[in-house]
Amino acid sequence: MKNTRMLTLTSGALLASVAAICLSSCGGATYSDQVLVSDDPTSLTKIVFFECLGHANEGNLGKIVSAFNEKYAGKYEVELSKVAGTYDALHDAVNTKLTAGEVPALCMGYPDSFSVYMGKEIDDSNIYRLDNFIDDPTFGFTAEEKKDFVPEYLAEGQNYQFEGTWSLPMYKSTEIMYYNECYFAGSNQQNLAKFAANTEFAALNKAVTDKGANPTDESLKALKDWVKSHSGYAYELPTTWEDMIALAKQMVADMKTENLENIEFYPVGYDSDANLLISQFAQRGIPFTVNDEASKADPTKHFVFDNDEAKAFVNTLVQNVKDKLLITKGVLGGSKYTNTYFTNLKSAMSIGSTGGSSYNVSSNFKVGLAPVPYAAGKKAQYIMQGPSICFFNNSNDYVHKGSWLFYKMLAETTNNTKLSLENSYDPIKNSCYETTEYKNFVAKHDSELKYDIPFHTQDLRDNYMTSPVFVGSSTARVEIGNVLQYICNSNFSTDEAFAKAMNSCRAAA
Amino acid sequence: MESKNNWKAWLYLAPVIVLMAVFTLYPIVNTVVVSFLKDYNQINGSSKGFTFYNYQQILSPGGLFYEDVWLTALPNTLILTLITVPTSIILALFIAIGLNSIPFLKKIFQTVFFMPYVTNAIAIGMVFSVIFDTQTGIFNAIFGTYGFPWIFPVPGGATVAYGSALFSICFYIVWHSLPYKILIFLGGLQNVDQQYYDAAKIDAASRAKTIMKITVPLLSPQILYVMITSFIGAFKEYNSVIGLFGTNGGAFDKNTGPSSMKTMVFFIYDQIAKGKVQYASAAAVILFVIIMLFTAIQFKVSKKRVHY
Amino acid sequence: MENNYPNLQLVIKNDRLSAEKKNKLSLLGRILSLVLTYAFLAFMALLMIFPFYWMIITSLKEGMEINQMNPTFWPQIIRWENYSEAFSRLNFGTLLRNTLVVGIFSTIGTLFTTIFAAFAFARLEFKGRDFMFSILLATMMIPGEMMVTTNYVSVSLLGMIGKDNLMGAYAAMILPFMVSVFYIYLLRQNFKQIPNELYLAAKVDGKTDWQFLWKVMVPLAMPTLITIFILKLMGAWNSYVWPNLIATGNQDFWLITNGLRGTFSAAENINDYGVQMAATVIVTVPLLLLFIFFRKYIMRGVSRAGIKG
Amino acid sequence: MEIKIKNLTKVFPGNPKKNIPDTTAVSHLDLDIPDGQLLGLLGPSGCGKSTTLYMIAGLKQPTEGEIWFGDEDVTNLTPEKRGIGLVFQNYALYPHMTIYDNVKFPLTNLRVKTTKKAVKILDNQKIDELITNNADEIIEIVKSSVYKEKISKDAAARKLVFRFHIVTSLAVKIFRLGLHLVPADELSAKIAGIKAELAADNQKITEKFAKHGYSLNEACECLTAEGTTIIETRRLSTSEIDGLVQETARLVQIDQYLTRKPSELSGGQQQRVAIARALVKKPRVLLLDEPLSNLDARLRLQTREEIRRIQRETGITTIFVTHDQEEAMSISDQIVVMKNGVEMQRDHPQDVYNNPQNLFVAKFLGTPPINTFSGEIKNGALYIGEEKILSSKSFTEDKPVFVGIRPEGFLADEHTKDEDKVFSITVKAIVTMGRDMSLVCEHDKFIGEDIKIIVDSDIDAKIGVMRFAIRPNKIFVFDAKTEERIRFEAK
Repeated sequence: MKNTRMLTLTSGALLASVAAICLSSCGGATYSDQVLVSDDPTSLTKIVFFECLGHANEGNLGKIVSAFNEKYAGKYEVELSKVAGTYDALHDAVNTKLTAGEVPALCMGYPDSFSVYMGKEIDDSNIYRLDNFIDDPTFGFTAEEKKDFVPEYLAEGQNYQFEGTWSLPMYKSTEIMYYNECYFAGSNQQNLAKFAANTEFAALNKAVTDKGANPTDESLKALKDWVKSHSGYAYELPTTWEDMIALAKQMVADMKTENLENIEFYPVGYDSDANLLISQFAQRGIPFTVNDEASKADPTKHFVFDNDEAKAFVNTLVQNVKDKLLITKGVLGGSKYTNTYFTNLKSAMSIGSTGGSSYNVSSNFKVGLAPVPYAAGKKAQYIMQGPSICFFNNSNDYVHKGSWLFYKMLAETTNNTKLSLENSYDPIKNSCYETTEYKNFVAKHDSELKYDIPFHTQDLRDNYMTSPVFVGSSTARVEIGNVLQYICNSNFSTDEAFAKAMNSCRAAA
Repeated sequence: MESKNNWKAWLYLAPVIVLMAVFTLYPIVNTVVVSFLKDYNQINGSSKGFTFYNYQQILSPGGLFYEDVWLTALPNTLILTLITVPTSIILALFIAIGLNSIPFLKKIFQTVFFMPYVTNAIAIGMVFSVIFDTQTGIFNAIFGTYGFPWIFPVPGGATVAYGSALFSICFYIVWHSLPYKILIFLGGLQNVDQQYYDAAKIDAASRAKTIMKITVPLLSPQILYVMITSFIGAFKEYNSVIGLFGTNGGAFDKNTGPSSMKTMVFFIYDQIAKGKVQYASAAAVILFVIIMLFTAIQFKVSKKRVHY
Repeated sequence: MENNYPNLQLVIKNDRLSAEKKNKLSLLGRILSLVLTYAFLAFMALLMIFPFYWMIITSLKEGMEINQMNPTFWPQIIRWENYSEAFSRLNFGTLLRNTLVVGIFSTIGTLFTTIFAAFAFARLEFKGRDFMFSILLATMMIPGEMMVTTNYVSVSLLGMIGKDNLMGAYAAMILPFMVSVFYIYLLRQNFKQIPNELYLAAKVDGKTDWQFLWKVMVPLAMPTLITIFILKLMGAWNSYVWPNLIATGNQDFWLITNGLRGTFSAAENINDYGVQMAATVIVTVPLLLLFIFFRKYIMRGVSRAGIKG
Repeated sequence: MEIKIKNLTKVFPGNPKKNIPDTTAVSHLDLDIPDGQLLGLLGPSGCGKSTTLYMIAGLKQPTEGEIWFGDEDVTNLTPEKRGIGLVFQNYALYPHMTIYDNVKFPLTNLRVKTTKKAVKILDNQKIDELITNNADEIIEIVKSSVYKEKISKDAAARKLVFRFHIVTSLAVKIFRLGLHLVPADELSAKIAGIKAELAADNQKITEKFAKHGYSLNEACECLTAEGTTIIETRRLSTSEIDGLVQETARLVQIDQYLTRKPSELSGGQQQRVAIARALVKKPRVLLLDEPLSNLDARLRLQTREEIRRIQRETGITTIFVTHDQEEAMSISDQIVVMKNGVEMQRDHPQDVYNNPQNLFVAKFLGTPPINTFSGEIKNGALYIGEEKILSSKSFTEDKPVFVGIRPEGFLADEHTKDEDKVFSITVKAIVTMGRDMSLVCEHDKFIGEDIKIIVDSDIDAKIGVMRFAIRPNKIFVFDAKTEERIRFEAK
């Protein structure tokens, strides 16, 4: 872990001489709006694709690659370059390669990284603007195909410091709330089991179950009241952030009444401070970062989160943390995940990436899924995550074409569906959600957590959001994510914390 | 003869010189140069010319990194150095002397004490963060300080006092740096002539006195050597911080000291990661100067104390 | 005055006590100090060994158990599968091959450069010798990681980087680590201790420096050289950053440590810790054995080198 | 202090695993060294003499036997409790300490048992004495001790100590008086002033003691009301330590090197320092382990005398281990010749030479070594080969013998009657060495390389067979089996 970190940092500096090397090695192709060549290469062209999939999830990508290599045998051959570790590690690896003038063809990753490859001068960009490829009459996407893409996913690729589409989605995920069903009404398995013998309960329960899938309120309410009065838990599942906090208060209070207050318990755990703040800011219309004319002139103007609304909201969060209603990865010291608390029965709700479902499974209880509570009275917005793919500025035109063809195959409906589901992510095209693979997969929900994920995420898709991307956007994410721990752990005043964050951002701009 | 020797000598040195020139000196020069470039652009290596701006930002109050360096990195580095180096040296001395004086189990102890040296640092760091974990750490279990935060804060509750974090990391650093020192000292001890001890015996010197007045002074060359190398090492401390507090260097109560355990090298890496190589280089040069100064001072001070 | 001191009567501390009392006391003292020494050593040894104990039991634990919040001091279910899985997942053959190639060659290379340099610095007279040496020492004070960056560019320019360029990769992993200032320093000290008479004698016998170096110096410095060999080999076995940089995107170049980190990266499931630790144990054991077997040499080498300021 | 050694035996256990047998270093050794004597333990290396020494020192435990210092059995005492001084073969001076510290080191571990004294008054008296008698000299010295254009306190103090054999602290006091600052004409006045102050000071001190109910006698010892002195056991005061160090340093004549490090001294000087360190604590016994072996020939002679002198002056019972007969001969009162841990002969140096008790001793002593022939006793006469060397009525039984003849035991000058020339030897070579000349000869009964004969250079020696008379007191006969001396009166 420390070593990857070391690598991260060092190889960052490799970029120092990237340009020099590139110029010498890539024949000075700097113009980033390329067009696809019509013909195919006579000799085999290698297409190096940098990826960092865990060993468990490589299966389908491998299949796609071999299928591709078969189809274009003798012309193109995709070669997977696996980089062990996180997306950070991947980012560094790519930097390293660029420095050495060894330009890959494709690479998966996050826009934040891509914007770094892009740089501040459009003519020095190491990656391509893809519009010409997308619109290419022969090889590009047809109008339907374009429409078929989930618009938010395509939109993400246009959210960079420069105009145009610079990256295409690979597969996507978002955040979701995992909750411990024991605490919540409706599916209160373990409590039910406990009361099963009780006739009074059996009657009420029957009343509910007879009503079928969605019982009417009064019968359910009766059941709940009964359960509550018998010191079981039967809380309402919160839909808004405010509800969630209120519920948390309730839970803590109940613990007290049952003299359990000395048990370590934090109702809500949020695994990413950055996502928490960025999404809540967005929902509440609190400015965070921008890509506009002003910021073009002065990069420090990208960062606009140093404002009173932001501080006010952060203050409420700090209060929640102090009241032990909420813990985040940040306030845990930054290197411990809240889902450990969740799986150890020390939290009732845990908000994290849909990709990380496996961390939230526990043998102790059944896990339920629900959308991340949103700001009351505002439009729900969910952070969009998951890797995209960018194309590198390569001297060989055939490489570009090969890369493009490969992406098309990867984005092809069934391929993409399989690929995404294997990683419990969402596929990138609407048509994917109609495929039998997808339907079968979703049909298996309730049998295992990873099958539930897509079942729950499919209706969140319309409310996805992303934050602007530019050189320094990653720092912005990190710093806003630090604010909570600055205040809660280091006793900074809110102003100090924000100042500190802003300062770092400015330095990184 | 003289002159003949002359070119021969360079011949002998040739491999070292060549390799060093390519893989050590050139990078150093490069670092120094970059540290003086304004707005050094990592993408195309361009810059807005020669400047002291980078140094200003780090050194001058009100500079971008004044807080990071003067209020965090430098204090941390110095404190860590000043605590871990003496502690580890003294401990190592005692252990070495102990090992040298015991009649049996020598080999086993030697092996045990050398183990950390041959162990993959990757695993050890992780193991230690588990050991010191606030909620689940064995350290808390043993010392019965449940809920007292050593390296991670108690959620919503007590914050990590700088002191306790410092203790944890010093513990780790000392633990990790002991074996090598013990090795050197044992080596030195085995060179000490038994007659000195006989003489001391006859002169009715007590055990303690013999150690203080004879053993330790006779070890002074080793001690000086270890001191200098471990000072340098401590100034470059970084991995231990990552290993224990994670990639953000921890977050402690700022009223009890710096709010994180970020060291100078940590800062350097941080800047490189953000692509600000010029700042990183400047910091590296500054660190180099500091280390130089310290080493020089030690040599001066030790002139009297050390006998060769 | 001067005749004042001769007739002072000097006595040892507790001279009032009878002989056997004195002996009892001193015996008691000796026993006590011995007991204390052992206690102290044992305590320190415990601290030393604990992380290893932890590593080993973790390597036998089950994912769920590791994930528990209150750690168990002994695995509830001992899970040997961790080891078999670690073996199956690590591409052990390749990793071992690479590590050995890189380790052995870089070590041998280091030995040669070290011997030559140490000889030049210890025996030969030439202008700017001390200057050169102090420069060498000074380089030890620079955060080495600043160099890694530039060095990567260098090796790539030297054409050592490439997807299938295994030899290049080896070269790139070996060359930058073929010089070790510390070992030069160590060996120089050792050489310096070899009496100059030998050198002069050799000169009289008409031996060249070269012959003297190989016929006299090297054999005499053998323990130190063996030490250097072993320590360097250990270093190679544990080195991570640079090889990882070189092996980026090509697992065939991985060394043991890269394999370790790569195969069980933090990105993957926490439940891997067991397997991860198992792998770590697998990697650690050989070094431990190496040390236990060669402890004698390492000790002797270092003591012979007799570091003097 | 008299040393008695009874039946001392040391066996180093072997290792049956590696089948190394037990080795007996010393077996059943009895020694009796009168007080103030210097005993030389002489023997070839590995004869157990050093082991004996180390056992006396307490660094090695005897397997059996007893060691007595006077009437105290020290056999089981640890070294430090035996009150001995040991000088190691290579001195074992602490390289990191100055000579002063080296010599001082033993004292810092000791206590002094003495009468309670008003030391300050003694000091004052000394100062008084000095400034009255040696004022000019003092000023002389102080002024002369200039360091970097400045009069240096330390240098001055050192010189004063060196000159007047006083304690450093006292020297500093004297320097502080600043006599060198006052112009010549006011000097006497100044001195008078100082004397007055001193007197006053003494007065004060006396009163202070009086307050505690002590009176002072002329030796400035405290007397209680009953008029008895008070004995106290305490650490040595710095000035006492200084005094002892200075004194010992003077004794071995290293007092001008006190501030140096051992590495800055010659072998001989280091040697003296080692002795000083052994002596400074006034040991009951002084043990020297091959103290001269690391010195060159000249120094060896010199130091040898030194050691003798020092031993005489201090009168400390001393044991001196060496393998060099000359050394042993020249300084010991008594010599014990040892072989494989067994005492061969104990005697006064000259007797050991003139009157060896067995072949080994005869062979071991004397350079060039004694010439040994295999002969036999036949009907009351001693034969070497066919030649009848001498006859004696003590030769009763016939048996094979070894005959030892000292090189100087051969006579061939004109005063020797031909009939006395009983022994014919073939001269191979003649080497003149000034007054003497040495003949290298051979004889078929001779045991060993070749015979060496020392004769006056004025006799006419020639290559070839020569006949010699034998000096009766230079010829020794030993039993061939026991190698024991067979005594006889020549008739």
